[in-house]
Amino acid sequence: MSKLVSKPQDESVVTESRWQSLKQFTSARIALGRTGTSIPTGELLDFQLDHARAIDAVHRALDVATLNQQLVASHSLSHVITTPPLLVQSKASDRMVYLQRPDLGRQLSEACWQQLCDARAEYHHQEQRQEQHKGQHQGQQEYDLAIVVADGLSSTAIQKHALPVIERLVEKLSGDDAHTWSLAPITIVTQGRVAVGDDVGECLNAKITLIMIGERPGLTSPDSMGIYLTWAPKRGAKDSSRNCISNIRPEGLPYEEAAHKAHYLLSESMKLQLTGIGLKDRSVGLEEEAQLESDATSSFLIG
Amino acid sequence: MSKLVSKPQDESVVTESRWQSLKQFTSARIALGRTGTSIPTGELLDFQLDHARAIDAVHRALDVATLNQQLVASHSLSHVITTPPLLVQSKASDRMVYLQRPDLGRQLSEACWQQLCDARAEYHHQEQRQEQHKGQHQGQQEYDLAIVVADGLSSTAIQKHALPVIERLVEKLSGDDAHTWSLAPITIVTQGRVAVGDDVGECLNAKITLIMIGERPGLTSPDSMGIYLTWAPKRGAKDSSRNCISNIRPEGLPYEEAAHKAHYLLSESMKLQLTGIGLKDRSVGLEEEAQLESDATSSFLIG
Amino acid sequence: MTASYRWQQGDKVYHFGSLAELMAKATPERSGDALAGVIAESAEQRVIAQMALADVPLKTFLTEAVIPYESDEITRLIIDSHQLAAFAPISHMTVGDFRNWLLSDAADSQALSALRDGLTPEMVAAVSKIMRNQDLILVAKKCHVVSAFRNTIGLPGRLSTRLQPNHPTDSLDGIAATIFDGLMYGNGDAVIGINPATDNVPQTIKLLAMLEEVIQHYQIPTQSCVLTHVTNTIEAIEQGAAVDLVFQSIGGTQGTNDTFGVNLAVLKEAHEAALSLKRGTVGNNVMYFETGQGTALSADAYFGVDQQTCEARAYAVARQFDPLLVNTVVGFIGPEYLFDGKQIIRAGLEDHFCGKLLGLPMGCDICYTNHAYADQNDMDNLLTLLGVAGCTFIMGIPGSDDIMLNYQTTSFHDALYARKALGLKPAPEFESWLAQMEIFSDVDKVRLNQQLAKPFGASIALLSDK
Amino acid sequence: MTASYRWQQGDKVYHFGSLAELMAKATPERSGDALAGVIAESAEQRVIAQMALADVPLKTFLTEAVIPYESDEITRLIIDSHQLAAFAPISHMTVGDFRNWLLSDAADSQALSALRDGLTPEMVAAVSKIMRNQDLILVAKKCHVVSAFRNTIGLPGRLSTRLQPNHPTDSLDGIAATIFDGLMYGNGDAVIGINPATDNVPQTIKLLAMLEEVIQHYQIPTQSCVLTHVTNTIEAIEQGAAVDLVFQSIGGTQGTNDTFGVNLAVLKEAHEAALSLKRGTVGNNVMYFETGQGTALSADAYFGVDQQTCEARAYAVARQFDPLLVNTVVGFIGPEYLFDGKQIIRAGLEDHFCGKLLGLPMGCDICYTNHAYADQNDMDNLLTLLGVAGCTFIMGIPGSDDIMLNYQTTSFHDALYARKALGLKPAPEFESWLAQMEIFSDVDKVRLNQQLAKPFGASIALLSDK
Ligand code: B12
Ligand code: B12
Repeated sequence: MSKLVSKPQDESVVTESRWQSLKQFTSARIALGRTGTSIPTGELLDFQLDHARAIDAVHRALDVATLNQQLVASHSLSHVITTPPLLVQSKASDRMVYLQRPDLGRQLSEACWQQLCDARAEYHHQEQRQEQHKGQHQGQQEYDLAIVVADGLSSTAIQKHALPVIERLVEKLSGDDAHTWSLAPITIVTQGRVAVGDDVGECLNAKITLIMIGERPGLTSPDSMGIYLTWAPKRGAKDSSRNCISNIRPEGLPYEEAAHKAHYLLSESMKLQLTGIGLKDRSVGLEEEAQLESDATSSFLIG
Repeated sequence: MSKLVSKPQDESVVTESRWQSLKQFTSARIALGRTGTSIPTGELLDFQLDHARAIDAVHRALDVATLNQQLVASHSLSHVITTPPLLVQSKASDRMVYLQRPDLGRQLSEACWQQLCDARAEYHHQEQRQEQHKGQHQGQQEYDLAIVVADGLSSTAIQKHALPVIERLVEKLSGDDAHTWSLAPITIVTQGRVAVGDDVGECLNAKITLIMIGERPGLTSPDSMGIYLTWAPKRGAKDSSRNCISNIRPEGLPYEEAAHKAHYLLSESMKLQLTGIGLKDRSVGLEEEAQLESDATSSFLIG
Repeated sequence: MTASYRWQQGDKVYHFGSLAELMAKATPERSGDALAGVIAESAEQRVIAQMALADVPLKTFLTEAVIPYESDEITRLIIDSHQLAAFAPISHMTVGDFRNWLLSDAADSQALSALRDGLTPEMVAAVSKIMRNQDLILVAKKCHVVSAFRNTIGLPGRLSTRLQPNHPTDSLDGIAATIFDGLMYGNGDAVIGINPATDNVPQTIKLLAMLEEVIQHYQIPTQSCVLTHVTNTIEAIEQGAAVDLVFQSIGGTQGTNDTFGVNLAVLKEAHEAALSLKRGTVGNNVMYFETGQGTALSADAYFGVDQQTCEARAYAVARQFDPLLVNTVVGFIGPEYLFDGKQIIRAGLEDHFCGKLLGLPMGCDICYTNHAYADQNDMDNLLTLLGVAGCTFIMGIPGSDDIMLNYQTTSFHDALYARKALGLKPAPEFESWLAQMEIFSDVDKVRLNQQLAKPFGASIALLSDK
Repeated sequence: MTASYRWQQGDKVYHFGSLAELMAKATPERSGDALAGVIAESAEQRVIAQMALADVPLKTFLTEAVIPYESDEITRLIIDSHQLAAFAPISHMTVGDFRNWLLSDAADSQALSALRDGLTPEMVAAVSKIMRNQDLILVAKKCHVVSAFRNTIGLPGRLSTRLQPNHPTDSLDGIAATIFDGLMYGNGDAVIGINPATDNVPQTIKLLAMLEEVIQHYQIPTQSCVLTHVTNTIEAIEQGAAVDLVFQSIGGTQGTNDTFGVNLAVLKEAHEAALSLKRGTVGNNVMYFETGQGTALSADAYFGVDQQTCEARAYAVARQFDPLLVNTVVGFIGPEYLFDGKQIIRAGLEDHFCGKLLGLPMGCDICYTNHAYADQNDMDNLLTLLGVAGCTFIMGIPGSDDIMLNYQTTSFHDALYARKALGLKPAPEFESWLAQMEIFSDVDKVRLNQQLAKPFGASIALLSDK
């Protein structure tokens, strides 16, 4: 005898919230109802399931091969960044170490540091030849921007959102009238923290590092991506010298919006020759513009 | 500048207990005093230190070699038990496994089970020859008693107290007028639980197992030993079929007393052909006899 | 005839082979269930099991026993003593509904009392598995269970203590010294209860006589107990000893009780023997039971049932004999069953909740051993949480250290902490006595007298003179 | 000129190189200190360090700085603002004596208030290291710290909540919906405080305007805050925005604050700017600070000082600006700093104790992340413990889930649990408002109205009509 257990029979003791309609405005767990003043059983268990799954998300490994392949195959990228992505690791050897030793996640492993420096020297060499060929010459060979992709605390975020945002950003940069952006090859870091971008930028000799990283998974958003920008990246840089764009995912900050902001901050950074506290985000977002107009609805609360 | 920190200066806020004199009667942490209603700092930290040390005691390994040597060298034992101790292990491979898998600590490892059975067969063989020599013959060859020594949760207890108690007990048994005790060789088990004595008794074909085992270490008594007796030992025997003598150590039940009780229970067990619930300890202890007389002092409480 | 259970989550279907399996998989993580091999394989599977369990109708527990009726006298007791009339108000509910109802305003103290005989241990265990710690606290707090012998235990706003004056050789002086210490800290209203190191009848009788003398001499409104095997206590009663309370450790399966050397018949015999002495003054609850998660597994008599459900079943045994006190000795056995502070805390709250809901005067031995991953801070946490939940009583031991049983439990001081932090008081009769004996200068503010209480001063002076 | 410390235990002598080292080694176990490499090597060494620390005279903390006076403006602040007169009553004590005194009846609420300015964060951190959880609770409970803006925060028997209506795109509708939800559960008296996803000035101003409108419209006796960087808030004030409270995250070393992009001068500027607005009605505490163990290490600016001592030093910064609210976001950063529920609970109790003793209106974001080894039960435990300890305020979030900051904190429901289980009430002005708006039918019994509160019914009806 096997029975498919059915939905609860008696919910009469549960006081439903009368403001269910508000759920249209947010994915926050509002209007849960109550029993006495406690959360009803169903809502409680839903929460627990999400928690169990969010824990899993933390431990899921980034599928580097697939991401690499997608980046290489991306039509919109391939004609701007010709060199294939560089694949490196931090000093954190596995996930448990990563969680307990953020210091290790902030630095490239010795081998990878070397790998990037060698790669840089190699490109430098190639470029010099090209430039000599073209008759140009620059003393200090620098990239404007190194785009770094790191798993961070949610590989899912990176797996889903890194490519589309990079594509949109690179499109904007290559169409930029104000500045001609020279882009380093994309670097993919596993077991990386935000600051690992400094190592990458330093090795590749970039003016700015832009790192896309998996934010810690939330219950409702196990796949949120963050972008951090650092002018003059160098091992040991402070967080106050960075800017941040966070909550990137379709239900949060949309791809286009994120790329728009990143482009804005990059341009400002180029102008001011800094990032961080000194660089305020005064961009007006695409969605925000729209929202300013719809302000009326937003104040449903005040009738 | 290095300073040897000195004793607290101001204890005026601490209310000392006026019944310090009662400390002579017990090692319990009485008359601690109080600050408000809380335990004073000094007493609190003493407790914490004891706790840190008791944790260590749990993890200290039994020095089998030394114990073995002592048993072999013991003059009072050597002329009663001629065969040297058997050294075996339970199925728990190390201390962490031991702590988390009591089921494994209750059984001999496969290899050791075999080892004991082989040993038994070997002795049996030897004895038969001796008996034939003497012209005797017994169908079912059995020992009366298998003495087992196991580290349990405190190897310190075993290291200190097993030998002196065995010596005293064996002396009593060999001087027993009522019964001539045939003793199996002593078995030393590491990572053992109480029930591992059943395996030993079964392998060695003994009527009774007497296991000496380290009780879990207390703060004040990290070295307390217990004795458990089981009639007709066999893997799977129930605890209700055992008797127990506990708290054996100089500050608890003294060696002589423990041996006295063990002898009493063994003799009764032989008579009744059982141990456990059916066998009540009606022995009057040596110390208890003394205590009955001094009852006057004990009632200091009632003036 | 056991049913199996399915749960569909998204496009996945999960199966559970039996009610016992479903309950085990729904249990919050603990080492004993891992040891028994009945635990959920992942956090996700655990929640799925909880979801499936939440949808099981409570009625199911009346037809599907986790241990067969035929082979277990505790199952028989549970089923045979179940009161359909009391069950009626919730008979249409699922486990999940039952949680909702328990937390609702409808479930006030009266409604909860009325429900007791309609609940089986398994229903209560099941609902506890889908409750958060705060739920366990909130509902337990609403359950008022009062019992009485020489004082009244379990009134709201009260927290009693068992004074536990153990000594490794049962030295009468040592025990008396500890009793004295405990009384001076206002402990001992639940019972003055000794675990004898030497477990025999003459010893039991000697200790009982001494306790009787002390209680009589100072007219302490409390009861005594020697925690020896029930059969010893029966013998002691037969020999005319002054037995207030009969003690026994009990488990939730017949097999566990077998290894403890007891069964329902023996307990009944003991209960009747103690009742016949008529020694209670304000009430006649004469039994003191101890339980604790892990005993069934330790006795290898758990039949695939998780340790918390086994524990709740032990309460059915206790309930049968109108106890004065039931004590879950929650961290006593060790990390084999409850690994660390977190598991001990959870188990303590579960046991207290289940016991209270079933109508027991539930106390807790808030404790840990030196081989467990726990410390005094964990105990402070559990003590405070149980205090908020309205726990009936806790242990009181000098400086938390039981020098005979080798473990740490709450100290005399801890009990005063709980009373102070939470505004709790001892049993009313004992409260008056503490004031009258000048042990406290202010019971409400939990202030002890700076001076040695007069009636006791003499004994100590006498002693110092010697 | 740092001293070294020795301790003789039995025939062993232990050495500690400096006061900072001694304090670090005396700290209860936590992952951040292990990461920093300053933790004790064994449980035994930890206790030895505690013993040595207990014997350090409190005066030592006035002459030996854990971070040099010359190189750290917070050290300078601590030393320069220390009041010898207030310190006098305990100036002869050691750390161990200080613990005794704190727990004694002499240390009543008044005595503790009088002491505040005589205490340095390091003294308070030191004594907390030798206190058990129950000690931290008992003493914190005696510390009464009251602050006020549009209502009165921190009165005994009260527990306030920050309504935290975060949204991943700062959608005004989404935020408003959450505010509504929270108000219907009686949350929001400490502050309605939004963490903006987009951290810029126009955004800040927009959000502030919306909060102002809601508070005005319903005449809610509470204050608003947008938790953006302090420099943004200064700009917003300059642009005429309706700023009630200025928010800033702060740390306990100058280096930490450097990475946060703040210093004492900027905070002073912000404080004065906010004061100049004179928007408070019943009081003028205009600052809201957040702190949390681990930030100094995370910023690599801890100088060998353990994370709990760094945290206490942050309170010296907070204290300088008479805040309305200080919030230790205790499990927020993750397991790198506080590994599991046990460490989070301990840290929460420590922070609350230290903050209160130093005279701060201390609240706690009782929280954990999905990469930590903690769950809702741990939070229930900490919530209950802090409730007993008299915590000033907690967070309130729909269903515990912050969909923008990606962590779990206490829910609107949790706050009601705490009020119910512990008999606590919101700020008095807010309490009246809840009754008047018919959100509660019975504030004392924590009963919500079955009906939708009338004044709000209209908004919802309007919405449904669309
Ligand atoms: C832990 C413990 C228990 C646990 C055992 C479960 C477990 N898995 O460990 C529980 C709570 C179930 C228990 C129950 C009882 N115990 Co007990 N227990 C202890 C304790 C505190 C520590 C034992 C120890 O360290 N063992 C060493 C380790 C390595 O052994 P182990 O293999 O892991 O565990 C086995 C033994 O502990 C054994 N055991 C435990 N208690 C008892 C009691 C008796 C009479 C027997 C024969 C065996 C036994 O059962 C375990 C499983 O096989 C001792 C006190 C002490 N200082 O030793 C009292 C102690 C041994 N128990 C005692 C008693 C009286 C009992 C009960 C009979 C109480 C009662 N009235 O019901 C019951 C029944 C026990 C039974 N199984 O038959 C007395 C024995 C007195 C005596 N001289 O006979 C002691 C000395 C404490 C006391 N003075 O009250 N106990
Ligand atoms: C954890 C966290 C923190 C922690 C960081 C410590 C740590 N070791 O992780 C603490 C509590 C210290 C913190 C502080 C602040 N934070 Co913060 N933080 C977060 C959070 C919740 C998660 C970040 C994450 O998952 N990172 C991914 C992991 C893999 O990175 P990591 O290398 O382990 O950790 C680094 C980053 O977290 C970074 N970081 C964290 N916060 C911030 C903020 C800024 C502006 C920058 C540049 C970097 C930064 O510092 C860490 C150490 O290098 C995000 C919200 C989100 N959804 O992402 C907000 C968030 C990034 N923080 C934010 C803010 C505003 C701040 C503060 C400026 C607040 C204040 N007013 O003081 C401060 C200052 C930060 C600084 N270091 O300069 C905003 C940024 C908004 C924006 N678009 O600029 C966010 C998006 C939240 C919000 N909306 O309020 N934060």
